[in-house]
Amino acid sequence: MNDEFDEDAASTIKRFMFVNRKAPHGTIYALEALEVVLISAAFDQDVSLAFLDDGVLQLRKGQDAKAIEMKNFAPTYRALEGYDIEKLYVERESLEARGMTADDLVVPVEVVDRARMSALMSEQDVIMSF
Amino acid sequence: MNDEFDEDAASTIKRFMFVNRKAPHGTIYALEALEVVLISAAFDQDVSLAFLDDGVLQLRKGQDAKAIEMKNFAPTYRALEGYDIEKLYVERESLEARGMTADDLVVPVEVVDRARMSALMSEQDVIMSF
Amino acid sequence: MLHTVNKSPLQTRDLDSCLLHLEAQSAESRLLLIEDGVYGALAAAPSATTLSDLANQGRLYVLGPDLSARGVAPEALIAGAEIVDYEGFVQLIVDYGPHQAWV
Amino acid sequence: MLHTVNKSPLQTRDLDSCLLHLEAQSAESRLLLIEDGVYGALAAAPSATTLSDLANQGRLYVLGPDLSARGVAPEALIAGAEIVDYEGFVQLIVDYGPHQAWV
Amino acid sequence: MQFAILVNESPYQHQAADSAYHFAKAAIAMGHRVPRVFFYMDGVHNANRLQEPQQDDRNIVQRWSQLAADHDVDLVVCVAAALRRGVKDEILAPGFRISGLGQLVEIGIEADRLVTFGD
Amino acid sequence: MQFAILVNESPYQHQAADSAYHFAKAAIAMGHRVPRVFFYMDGVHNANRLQEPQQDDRNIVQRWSQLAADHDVDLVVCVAAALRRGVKDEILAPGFRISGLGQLVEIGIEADRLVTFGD
Repeated sequence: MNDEFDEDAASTIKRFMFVNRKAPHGTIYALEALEVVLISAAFDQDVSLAFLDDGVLQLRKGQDAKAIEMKNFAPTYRALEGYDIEKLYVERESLEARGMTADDLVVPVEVVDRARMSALMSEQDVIMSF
Repeated sequence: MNDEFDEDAASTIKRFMFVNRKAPHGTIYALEALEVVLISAAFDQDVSLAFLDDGVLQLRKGQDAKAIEMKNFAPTYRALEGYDIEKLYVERESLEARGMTADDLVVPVEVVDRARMSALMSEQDVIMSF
Repeated sequence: MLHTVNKSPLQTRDLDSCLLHLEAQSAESRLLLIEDGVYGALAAAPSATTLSDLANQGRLYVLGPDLSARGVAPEALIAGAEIVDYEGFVQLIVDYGPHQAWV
Repeated sequence: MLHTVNKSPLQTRDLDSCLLHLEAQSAESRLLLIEDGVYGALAAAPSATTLSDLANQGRLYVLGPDLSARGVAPEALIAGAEIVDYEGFVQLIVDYGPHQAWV
Repeated sequence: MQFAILVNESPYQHQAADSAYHFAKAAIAMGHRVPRVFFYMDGVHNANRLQEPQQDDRNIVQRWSQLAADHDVDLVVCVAAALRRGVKDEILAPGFRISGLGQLVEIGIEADRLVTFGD
Repeated sequence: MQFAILVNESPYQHQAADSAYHFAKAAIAMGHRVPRVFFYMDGVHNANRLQEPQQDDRNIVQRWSQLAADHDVDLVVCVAAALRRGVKDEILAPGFRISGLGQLVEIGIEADRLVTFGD
């Protein structure tokens, strides 16, 4: 890693993980996290998304935020593939605690157990927690 | 209670309870709750304060908020008596879960058990929850 | 009185605390789950057992628009939970108020 | 990596979740309690048992200014928890970063 | 009935302001009155007229202003909380006014119910 | 070392802005650099120059402006988050500028560490 803030820095490829741990709609965290993820696609980094704890609820099928006059952003997770963001990790234990399986989610994801999720976290260069 | 919004309403005496359930300093809830309590003294209502869950930490002795450049408002609880606000109820179970007793608090309070706290809540006309 | 809980019980302990206090109150007190609090009524949630008693007594309500927003179907809820809309929320406060928000 | 928890474990489940993940990581990961998270290090808190293991391994830190602000004396903490100031916080990120905030 | 409403969180970040609005609208639709909504703590940010949400999102401040205009709802912003946070007359949306905390206690006394929305 | 800092909550309501400030100050005092602080979500309210806290309280916005002036810290406010919440150039404090989310990702790449403060 660079100790100097030089121009070459922008060409470094880093492992970026966006960690999502909050339910959608009650707070804006899920929505604004997704906005950063979309922007990050333009920077050609090694981007992944982690969903654990209540964060797995962001991907739940059948969300109709219009019922409370809010933006329905869940379908946007399906657009990530088009931005070459394909690493979506969802924690198995978090799904189970909420009675959910991968079939309940709006996008195909990689379901990982907690130990694997912990390992993935520790392999990152940059973690943005929302 | 009045169904009409008439001028007599201001002369009604109501039982007001301010419910404090959050720790101090991490959020402003405790401080701004106390500001409402002080104002309420001018209205000659039947005012009480309830401290439960992390709210009991607001009354903890020895707080030095200057360590994080914040306002040290804990001493203000001692000023409440001068405003004739004397009903401070603190939940015993909440103190115990934090290893505290009435001796650890900045003001004399009435320590009540959870059942009594629940009963007090249900006797109020107006509850402000912070 | 009418209690509301607006946090997911899998994220915070507000629902736990509310329920402990509600149990000590008369049958006239009611609980309405709103915002992220509606996840508490999922039959699969750890809170289901405690909430079931309340639901069986007809004292548990869940805000429908918040369920829809979150993709929680009525079938996923514990038995006996009554779904209300915002007008139902208002009526609960009319019938059972004062309001205690477990924010 | 350096984990921070800023919520009281008596109010939210963030510390619980952090600890479950930290256990699965190498001994190079560290935990720093900040803001309302510092209450987690109270010897009397329900989190004390789990945190003690970490403290015994020299992997648990608590932000001193946040302790002082809240009136928590060092003697009230579980054994082995190391108190640091903001410069200590910075040094932990230098030594163990990246930073994962369990917000 | 008369409902007083207290909002303690900022718009968009938390759902509190949305829930409060939908509650107020429903109460009025049922024939009740909402004499006052009091904005306290970060709730004062609800009064900022400079807000420009995206086209496909709701406009929280405009919704409040419209409610005030249509149904004579008094939208009061706490002066102490607002000063601390930089919400002043020069950026205040129509229908809002800045006043003291006494307005909250007063409406708590006068209304039949006080309903709180926070985090 | 270079520390990038992300602030996701409003001043006064949450301690996040305070913690971020004290962290930045300590890092600089130790000889590190803080090239950029990025204000996102309700963190954008940190940039509002109209803030007037009470005399005996800290002035969060002035502290940031001073830090920027003294140590060349780039204080960037996310444009999308700011528009939604009514934080615009006309109320921006000295040292702050409004720009895109790309500035957050960019500094995440360029700095040695990214430190997050939220709720």
